[in-house]
Amino acid sequence: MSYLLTATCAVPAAGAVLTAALPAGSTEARRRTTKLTALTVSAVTLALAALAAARFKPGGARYQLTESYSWIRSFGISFSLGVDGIGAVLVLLTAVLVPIVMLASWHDADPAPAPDGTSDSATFEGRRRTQGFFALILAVEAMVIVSFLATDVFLFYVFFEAMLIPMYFLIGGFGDRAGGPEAARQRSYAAVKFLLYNLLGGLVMLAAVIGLYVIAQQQGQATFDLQSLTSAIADGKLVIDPTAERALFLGFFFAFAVKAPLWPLHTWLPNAMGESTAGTAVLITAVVDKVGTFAMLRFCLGLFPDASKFFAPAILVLSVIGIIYGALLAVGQKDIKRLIAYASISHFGFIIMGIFAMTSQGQSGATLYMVNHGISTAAWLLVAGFLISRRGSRLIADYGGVQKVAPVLAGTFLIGGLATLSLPGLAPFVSEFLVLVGTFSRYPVIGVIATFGIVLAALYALVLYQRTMTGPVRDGVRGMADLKVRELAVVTPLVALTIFLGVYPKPLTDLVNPAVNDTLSQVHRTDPAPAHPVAGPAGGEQK
Amino acid sequence: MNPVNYLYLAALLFTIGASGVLIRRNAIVLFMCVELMLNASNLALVTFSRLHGNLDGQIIAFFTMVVAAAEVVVGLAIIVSIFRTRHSASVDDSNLMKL
Amino acid sequence: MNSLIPLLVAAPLAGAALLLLGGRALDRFGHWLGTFAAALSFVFGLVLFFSMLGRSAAQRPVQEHLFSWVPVNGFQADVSFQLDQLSVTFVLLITGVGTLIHLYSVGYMAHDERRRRFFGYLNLFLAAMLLLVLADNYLLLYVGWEGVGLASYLLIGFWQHKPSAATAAKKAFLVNRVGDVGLSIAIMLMFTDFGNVTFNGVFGAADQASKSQLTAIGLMLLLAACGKSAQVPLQSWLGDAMEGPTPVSALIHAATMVTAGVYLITRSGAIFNLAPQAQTAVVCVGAVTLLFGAIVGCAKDDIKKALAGSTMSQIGYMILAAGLGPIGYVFAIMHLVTHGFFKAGLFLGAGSVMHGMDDEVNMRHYGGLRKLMPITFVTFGLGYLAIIGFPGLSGFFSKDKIIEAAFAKGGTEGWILGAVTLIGAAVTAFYMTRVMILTFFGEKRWQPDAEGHQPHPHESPATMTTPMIVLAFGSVFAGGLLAFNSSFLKWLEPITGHSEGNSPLSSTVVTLLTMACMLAGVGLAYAVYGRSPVPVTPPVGSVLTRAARRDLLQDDFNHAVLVRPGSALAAALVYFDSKGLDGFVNGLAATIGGISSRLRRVQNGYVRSYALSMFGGTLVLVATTLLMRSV
Amino acid sequence: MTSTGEAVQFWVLAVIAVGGALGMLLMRKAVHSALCLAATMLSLAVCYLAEGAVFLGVVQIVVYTGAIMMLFLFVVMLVGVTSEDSLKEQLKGQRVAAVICGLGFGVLLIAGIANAKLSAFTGLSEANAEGNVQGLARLIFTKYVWAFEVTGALLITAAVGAMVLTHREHVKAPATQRELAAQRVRDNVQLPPLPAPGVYARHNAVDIPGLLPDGSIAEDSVMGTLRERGQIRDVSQDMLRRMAELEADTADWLGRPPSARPTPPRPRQELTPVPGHEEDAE
Repeated sequence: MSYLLTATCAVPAAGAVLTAALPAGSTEARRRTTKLTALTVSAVTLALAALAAARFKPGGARYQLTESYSWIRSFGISFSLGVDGIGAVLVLLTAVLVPIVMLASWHDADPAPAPDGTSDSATFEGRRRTQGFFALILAVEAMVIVSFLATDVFLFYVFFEAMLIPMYFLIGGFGDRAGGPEAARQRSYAAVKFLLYNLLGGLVMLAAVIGLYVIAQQQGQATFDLQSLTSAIADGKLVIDPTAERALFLGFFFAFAVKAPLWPLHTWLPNAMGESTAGTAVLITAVVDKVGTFAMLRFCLGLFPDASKFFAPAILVLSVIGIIYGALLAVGQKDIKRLIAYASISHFGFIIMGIFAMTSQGQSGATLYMVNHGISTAAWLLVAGFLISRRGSRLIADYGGVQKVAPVLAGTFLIGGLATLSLPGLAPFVSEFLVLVGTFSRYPVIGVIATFGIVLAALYALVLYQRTMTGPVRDGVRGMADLKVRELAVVTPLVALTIFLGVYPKPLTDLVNPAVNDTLSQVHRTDPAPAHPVAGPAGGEQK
Repeated sequence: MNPVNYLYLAALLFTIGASGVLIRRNAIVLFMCVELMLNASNLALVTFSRLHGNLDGQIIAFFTMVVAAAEVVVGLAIIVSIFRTRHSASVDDSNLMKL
Repeated sequence: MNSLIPLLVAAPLAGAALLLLGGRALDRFGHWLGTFAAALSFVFGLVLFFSMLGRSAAQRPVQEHLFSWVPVNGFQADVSFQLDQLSVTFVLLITGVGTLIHLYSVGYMAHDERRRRFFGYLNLFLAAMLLLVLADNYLLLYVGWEGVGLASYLLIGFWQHKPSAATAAKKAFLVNRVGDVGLSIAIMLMFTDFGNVTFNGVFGAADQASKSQLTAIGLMLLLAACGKSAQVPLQSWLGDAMEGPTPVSALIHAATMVTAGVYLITRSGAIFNLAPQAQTAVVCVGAVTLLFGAIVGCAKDDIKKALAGSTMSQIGYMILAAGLGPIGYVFAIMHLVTHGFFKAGLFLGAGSVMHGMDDEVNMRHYGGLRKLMPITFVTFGLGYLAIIGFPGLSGFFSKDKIIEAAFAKGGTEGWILGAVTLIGAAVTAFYMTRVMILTFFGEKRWQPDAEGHQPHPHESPATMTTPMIVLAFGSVFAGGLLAFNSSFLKWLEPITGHSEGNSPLSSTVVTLLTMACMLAGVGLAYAVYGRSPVPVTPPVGSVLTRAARRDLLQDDFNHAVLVRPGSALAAALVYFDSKGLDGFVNGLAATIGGISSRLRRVQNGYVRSYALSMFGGTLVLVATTLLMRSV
Repeated sequence: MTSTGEAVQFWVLAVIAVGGALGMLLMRKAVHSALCLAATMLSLAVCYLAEGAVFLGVVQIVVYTGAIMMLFLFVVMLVGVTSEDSLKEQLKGQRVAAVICGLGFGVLLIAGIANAKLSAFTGLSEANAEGNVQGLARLIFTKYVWAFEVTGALLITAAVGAMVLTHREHVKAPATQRELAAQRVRDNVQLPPLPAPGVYARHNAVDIPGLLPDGSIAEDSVMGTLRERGQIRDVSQDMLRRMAELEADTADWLGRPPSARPTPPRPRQELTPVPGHEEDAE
């Protein structure tokens, strides 16, 4: 048994404690120490995650590098970690994004002058801001990684819920403080909304978790271990009554659908993303929300195969509504960050659609989508954050002609937008197309409707670009600085990854495909066969 | 005599202690009532130990005493510090829990 | 030798990457770097072309597999190229015309501070376009397809400080996106029907599929082609796309990108041949657009927009020919090639005129330029003769063949199509003559610009005139060369197939009819514009003229049917989201809050009161336990 | 069944214990409550001894009665000056509800015990075979060693906690004597030191206030605690009266006319010569 996975989640957790314990940031030098410590910890985490992904053998067992430590023995709860292909890519995504987010948020948590001109560096809260912010980010990273690695349902539940706490403080405690009391009120509203929505989902899931355990216990399978449960279900040792299975499925799914978020449970996302800092917004949409879609794939489908199939059409309809609805609302937004949030809702619709289409293309595509959406939205959002921090306004109408004064910023913003509208050659295209193909091959009508989402995506992405970046230079924009070195260091890896994964996604698909096939076999689904298959080896083998 | 009588005694003392907690307002007396409740339960534990013929009950009673000692130390310290700031030992004066 | 194929794409791609990422250090020589990349690609194309000439027809198509791109169980798409007679034709056209236009842009964009980026975009376009024609599967083709869309977006909006340019760029991309939906769905249909998206795979299995499936695929491909090639009903973007710099209009919106739809339909011939209904749809679209574009072209006073209408119309010809099936594929491509030469030449000429006239685009403000800009006049004139189908020039051979093919379709259909193409030829002659007369003949109608400077027309520098001269040569000789001994027919036939059809008219009759129509058009135009002075302000005109000036109300239609309801829907949904969904949740929260604020009074803050309730609770619990035990 | 001796002992102790408990509940003064509780605890200790829990019985006496109750008394001493409960109940219905709940709870508990099927009485003779203390030790250091260690930690924490809680944070450096003096001048409250207590050589006890020049008492001269308790012994008038009596006696004895006698003390409000001066004069 190796300790690699434990190390991968323990390092950021320990780093969070360490960062929080560092001396208060009353001076620039101390704050710098804090930030560098946090950055180093996240870099070490990235290295560990990369090592784990490298050690993972795509052809081998579904879960590898497994570790298990007894935790609450009387209920069969253990601290079990294991990584499969889907988990591996998502852990990598998290580990890649966190240092980037930190770098992007470098000055977001500095003690800033209050609206009345006084600096808050004198107060205790002001002095510990920097430590708090970076420690919270590391805490989120640790919890998300555990969620991606947990092979114990209860363990997963605990961390799925626990990550709300640091997120709550990140959203509510760190925003644009220049906005005055009204902004603070909005921020606290957003944080509470985020917490309440997700707590509600989590509580419903807790009931389902307990229900699952009770049913399993009655049939002599008193365990929370995912692999034991799924194999028992597959072998017929654990037979859940259809009604109960559906109820349990809904319990799990509700929590994940709130987190993901799926229409109509999405309304917390625009508030949370709009009011928080750009870095936090990236954490929300690119990392934390992915736990929801990931869990649908791993838990909903693995534990409740029949119920998943039963509810799949309904969920597909909701997700396709989400795609169109999110895109239309994005078109109608006046606020840059809210626009991106609604775009994300549309994208989450695609991901969920891919998962519940139950084809290997759809699910591989959905998994890739999680990664690609994370990277590309992070790029878009962070550049938007840089833009907003320069002008101090989130309203689209306050911008115009930025391209003229800050061409690099505009260029990266455009690339982010193009990635969001799934331009072929950039990463999101591969995943979006796979999702569409996968859905279309089983549910043609839904696939076609969803395809029209790409027109709307072009509309909101390009309208945003046009209104902010092109046209005559507006007054507030004149003299705006282009991207600085630190900001370039944030954007460059994201853009490079977006392009690389668009051209050569094979490393990811190789990791993901076996896990997806395993998931599909759990739900007893096979891809629909083509009506008139081409004889001979498929595609591209011709000499 | 049946040793169960000790249990009745314990029950009686416990009830008196509990009522005391509800009725008295002086924090110190209130605290004494809590001690009485603890003592009552100790008596019950010792009696159980005797009924069952093993010493585990006494052990638990022993631990209860230790914990009670710790509790008294901290509790009295709290009372003293509250008295210092509020110049009163009445629990009714500290209703800051109200929103 | 085959390893050169990826280099075809790689050369301009590397050029684009260097130019866009290189920074200001490249400002001084970046334009030459871009031109070099294009030329390099052209040289590679030539090498590959000659090596292909050396092989027998059966061995000419080659494939070059680079790497597996999207491997997911049943769905396999690779980065893999296919070079056959069809694609090499395109490669030569794209890189050849592309190189010339790069050269032209060196002069045209000389005073633009962002010239380096312009060349980066041009190179990016070349790479994407080459990828489009070299892909051996539909998904990779899709990459090129959207890649050219992106390049077109960037180049139309190159002068981003002008809101009109930014809007036009966005519009072009959006309308193309609608077409892309078609291509996406077509690929999905292919995958569900055949489990494969490679050309070889799909075409090989096409004959097993049902007609309805193939028709669906064909219609979706047609939708894609309509978007990219500006065919009705997705034509509205092309006129606005003229906001871009003129070399862009010449390269992308005349010679190459807009013809991608023709390529797509020709390439997918195996599907269309088995889906006659889809073919009918293609022909209808082509025929309608042919007339539509021509009418719009007659009414525009903006020289570039007039040429854009003409492009639309000429591509209508090609689409129509492609829709005719094996009768027309070869001629569609042939017209595409010749059109590439003369239309690019015409646009470059227009650019040269604008260059000399201080970026004036209104033809009513030109006049009498033939003496002042002799090279431009001659090259433009040769292009003009080519497009109207003057005997012996390029357009004559290719357009004549299409008209013949239209008649050869046979039956009523054939007569209708033949008539439409003939009318089209007449209208083409009319509006091109109009452009010619308004620009180069007649008296000077020059207008001072906003600051009151009178324009001083002058001939353009050599970097601009050289490409124009080369293209003029192409306009003159390309058609003859291709038609000579049916060499082009023989060249392409192994790929596209060919059948003669059964024309009710002999080819001589068709040629004579075409000549007559052309002369009628020229004559009418001369009668209207050549014999009397042209008013500087346009007359009100008939209803049709006014409609044509507004692009036959296409924008008004789109605005009324799509844009306005769409934005109303978005606004309504925003309201619904905040007041409906969120309002519901917030209302729930407010209700709970109200209840709790009442319940809160129980919490009086007295610790003894809390203790009492705890004690009461314990009481209840003990009582319940005892009762349960006794039961 | 137990021996009769134990039964007798039980009934005696039970009465004492319940009586003590009720006393604690009903006494108004905290000191009295504490003493009642001590009585209850002592009787419980004897019960433990009778039940064979020798060690616990001793611990009960030493720890509870000896340490904890003393701690209570200390605290009562510290804060208990005003620790008398007023009889007025502020919470509406609290007392009635508490009594009802208490009665109900007691009845329920007793009923519960009465209904319980208690296992046969085993007795501790076997468990205590090697001695009660040894038996307990064996358990504590084997089976319960972890809990034992944890309680150790708990006690330490509690001790530290108590120190922290009662420790007063010095927010700023304590003022020096000079600063205090300066502050006093600024405040202009009491410039010189407070007057010393005590009058005359006979009355220098702390509870006797010094007298002001006008003969009234200087309350400042008595310490605050005594003042608060009202334990000030005002002897000024007393002394004057006795002085006057003495003068009168002397006059009688000398046969002086009444007119030559000194005047008896007037009410305090009026200005009177300072008695000391008179004495000095003599």
